[in-house]
Amino acid sequence: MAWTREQMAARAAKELEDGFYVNLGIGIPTLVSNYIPEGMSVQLQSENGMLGMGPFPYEGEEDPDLINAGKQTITALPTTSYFSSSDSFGMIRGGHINLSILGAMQVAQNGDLANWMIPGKMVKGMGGAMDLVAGVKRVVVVMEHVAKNKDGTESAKLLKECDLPLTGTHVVDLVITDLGVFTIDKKGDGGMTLIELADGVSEEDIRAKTEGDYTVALK
Amino acid sequence: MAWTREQMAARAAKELEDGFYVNLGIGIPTLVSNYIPEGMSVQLQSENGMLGMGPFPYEGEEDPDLINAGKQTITALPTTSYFSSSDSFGMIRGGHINLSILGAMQVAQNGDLANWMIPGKMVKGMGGAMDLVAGVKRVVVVMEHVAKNKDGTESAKLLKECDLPLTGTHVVDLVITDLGVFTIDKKGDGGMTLIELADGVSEEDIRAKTEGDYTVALK
Amino acid sequence: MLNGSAEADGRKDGSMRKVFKGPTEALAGLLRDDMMIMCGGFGLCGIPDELIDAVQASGVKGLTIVSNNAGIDGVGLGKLLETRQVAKMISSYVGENKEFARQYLGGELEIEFNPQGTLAERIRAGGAGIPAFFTKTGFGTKVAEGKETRQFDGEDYVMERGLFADIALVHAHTGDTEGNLRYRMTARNFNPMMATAAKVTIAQVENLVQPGEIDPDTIHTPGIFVKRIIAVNTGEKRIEQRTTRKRNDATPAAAAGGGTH
Amino acid sequence: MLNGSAEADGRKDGSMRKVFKGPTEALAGLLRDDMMIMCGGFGLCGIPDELIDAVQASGVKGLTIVSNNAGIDGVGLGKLLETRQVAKMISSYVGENKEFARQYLGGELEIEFNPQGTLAERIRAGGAGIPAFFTKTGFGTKVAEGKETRQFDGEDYVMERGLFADIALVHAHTGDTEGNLRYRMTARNFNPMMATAAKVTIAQVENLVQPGEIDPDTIHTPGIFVKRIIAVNTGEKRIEQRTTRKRNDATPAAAAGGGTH
Repeated sequence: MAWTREQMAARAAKELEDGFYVNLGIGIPTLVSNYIPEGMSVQLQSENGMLGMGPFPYEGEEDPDLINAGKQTITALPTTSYFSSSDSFGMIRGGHINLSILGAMQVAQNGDLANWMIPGKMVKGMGGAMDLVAGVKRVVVVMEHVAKNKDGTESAKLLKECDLPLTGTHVVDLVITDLGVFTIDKKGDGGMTLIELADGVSEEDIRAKTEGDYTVALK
Repeated sequence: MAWTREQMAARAAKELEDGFYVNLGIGIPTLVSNYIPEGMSVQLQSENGMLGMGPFPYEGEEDPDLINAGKQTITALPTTSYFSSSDSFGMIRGGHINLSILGAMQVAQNGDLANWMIPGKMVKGMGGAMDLVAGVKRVVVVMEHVAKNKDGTESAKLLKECDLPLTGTHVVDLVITDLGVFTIDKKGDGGMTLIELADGVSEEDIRAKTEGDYTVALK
Repeated sequence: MLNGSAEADGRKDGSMRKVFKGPTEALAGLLRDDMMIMCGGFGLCGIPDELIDAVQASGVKGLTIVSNNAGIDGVGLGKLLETRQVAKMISSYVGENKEFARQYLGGELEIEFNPQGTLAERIRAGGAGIPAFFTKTGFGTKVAEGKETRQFDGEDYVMERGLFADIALVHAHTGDTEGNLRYRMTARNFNPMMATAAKVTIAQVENLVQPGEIDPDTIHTPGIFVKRIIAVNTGEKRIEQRTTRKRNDATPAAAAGGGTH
Repeated sequence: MLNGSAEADGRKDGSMRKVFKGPTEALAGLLRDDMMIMCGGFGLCGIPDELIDAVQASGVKGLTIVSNNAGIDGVGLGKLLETRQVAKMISSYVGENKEFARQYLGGELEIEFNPQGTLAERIRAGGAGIPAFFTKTGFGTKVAEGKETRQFDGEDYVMERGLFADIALVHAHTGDTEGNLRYRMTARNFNPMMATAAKVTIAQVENLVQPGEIDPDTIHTPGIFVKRIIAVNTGEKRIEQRTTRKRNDATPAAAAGGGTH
């Protein structure tokens, strides 16, 4: 009955390839780093100015000068390099990062993405999200299939059109939810395609919880 | 009877101030570094990626990795820093260099400058000259007052309008020739003003060899 | 700019002409109401905290602050918010700051959100004499509203303007008396671009050394960009999110986390 | 791109996947006629000479070369000119090169002169996802002919486009097997931007080391930009203008000299 957060992260990790440079968003995407296959070289970029991000430090070894884009203390690796914010986003915008895995509030069937603000709520800012979705070659969204509202109802997140303010237009290549996996032909007119079902999930389960149009081509 | 090259360089050195960052062109401008007053801190920029240029190396100590923009072997100083060509021209175009002293083929009374090509002759390129005149806060030209032609005649170089292809428009602040010194109101409509005469040179000598209009306000 | 005797304004002599005694002296004569100040740092990492404290102490008001973040309550730029010295922030993410939220929701504080990469590039452009550039970032979003858009080779772009401030405050690990700076690890962030993009840049450094002590191939900010420099105490630096792992942890905890800050 | 077994194409195994045996192996599968190649260096300083030699040996023709200069007769890019493999140069200054002059005046070689700073910025922009930017440089000159011009805050600017090549050849002093690079003194020049502005960047390094051996705060080009790397012999490097002073020289000879190269 649907994937756990860990299973979603493990599925997202299948998008990694040897030699990839990858930027991971906060939340479930962060967990993906636990599923990098042994022997595969994947360098993580942190957009505040670092390539080759290591794990959290041992207690007592935190360094205030060494944080990731989530402002968490981290460590370096032998492969690490540091650079400025403008160099970091030059790297991102210039298409040098192979893959970005990030969360979303809404994704539309044309690849539009909303994940930075909800009108009427305090806006904290888009940070680096708009640059990442615009600049990174391949964008993978990992999110719950539906949003749970305070009144107990559910709202679809995979939509015909996003109604929240956009982070980017025609940017999402792949969506991994707790219920399944969709590809999106973000630059063409191929639309959205359901390609995998999570364990114990049926096509009908997904149909009931998806507002956007999609074709089915299960692998 | 007129200034020597060394005297022109010495006059140009009077434009230096303590703490200045300066770019010197090849030819007479290069000699200006010999006239930096004792105790004055002037850092020379070389647009191939260096601030704090030192003198030529002692024989046998040349380093192929350490050259100036004229491709000559040079040395470093304790104040030296190295950077890329894009950072170097960011520095130049961004207005961070206080003063550029360079040679010219022609200067017009509105501050236009021509010093990079002669139609019909092999063109070698403008190098960094266009960036320097466009970006540096204050541009001083040091040149012979007239050009000597192959047939023995002379051509004026201080003109109403340049007829050679321009390096920049409205860019020259001060012109030092072997005969005297002129200011130019490059952004306003104050035109060109003769402010100094070289040793043994009269106003009439200058009048005879200058095509451009100028007023006289000798100091 | 650097008038007055070295004694009078707290500077030292001769080759030390850029070196000031402390943050108050280093800002003397530069601050005025309604000016634009760039402020380095990402979160609390690499922020010019002592210089910010001196801005607070000066009492100047109506400031426009360019900074990726807005500090936290009582730390960094959070202090300038408490004293209501800030009229406008140009930032990419303001995080968890109660005083910020209160003033913003109450209409007392204006905020211009820029995508982080656009903000970084606008500052870099301002310092490099580039008045405007095109970027894919934000096309088709609120960020592009009111801005010129344009296609190049079939792709859509937004035109963004360079940013240039009255003063820039930066923090570096090491600096020499000529103003050459070197940053440490991710404390570099916005500091190098900001150092280039203001009429006067003031640097606070943890280690003030003599010219020649920093390998010239490793200088991040050439001295030309730094007009005034002070040495600061390297006391305990604040950490915003202390995340660690246990020594006996078999699988190291993930440490990624980007995308929205 | 990096298909094929490590043995077959001269690469080494595992963590050495970016490391190739020599310049010919490092360029294998990448060269084709009419491609655009960026080539680092200023004069003969910091040029990727062994990689250029391998391009010559490959015999590819019709190349567009982006390089600040064009080498000298028989050295650096001068070699590719001798064999007439170059159709077009994008440069700021071509200097004293007889073969270059002969082909250019004979209409065999096209040249596009860019101001040096515009060239550097176009390359930096291409690598950083900036399709176009505005600069003061060249306004009102031949360089601006046919280009869009525009006023910002009362000043006139020219719009210039980013440059992105098929491959970039760069030279560094030190590189690690991950592709992290560090340049030495003024041999840095155009190399760092070019490393970012091509589909595939190949680096030749004087010292090939293991990851972690270069201080990560001092890496000029992060490894992400470098797809292939080779170690080269550090034989005698060529000097274009050998200028010296005598040991008993009282007033050191001037060493400035910019403006037109």
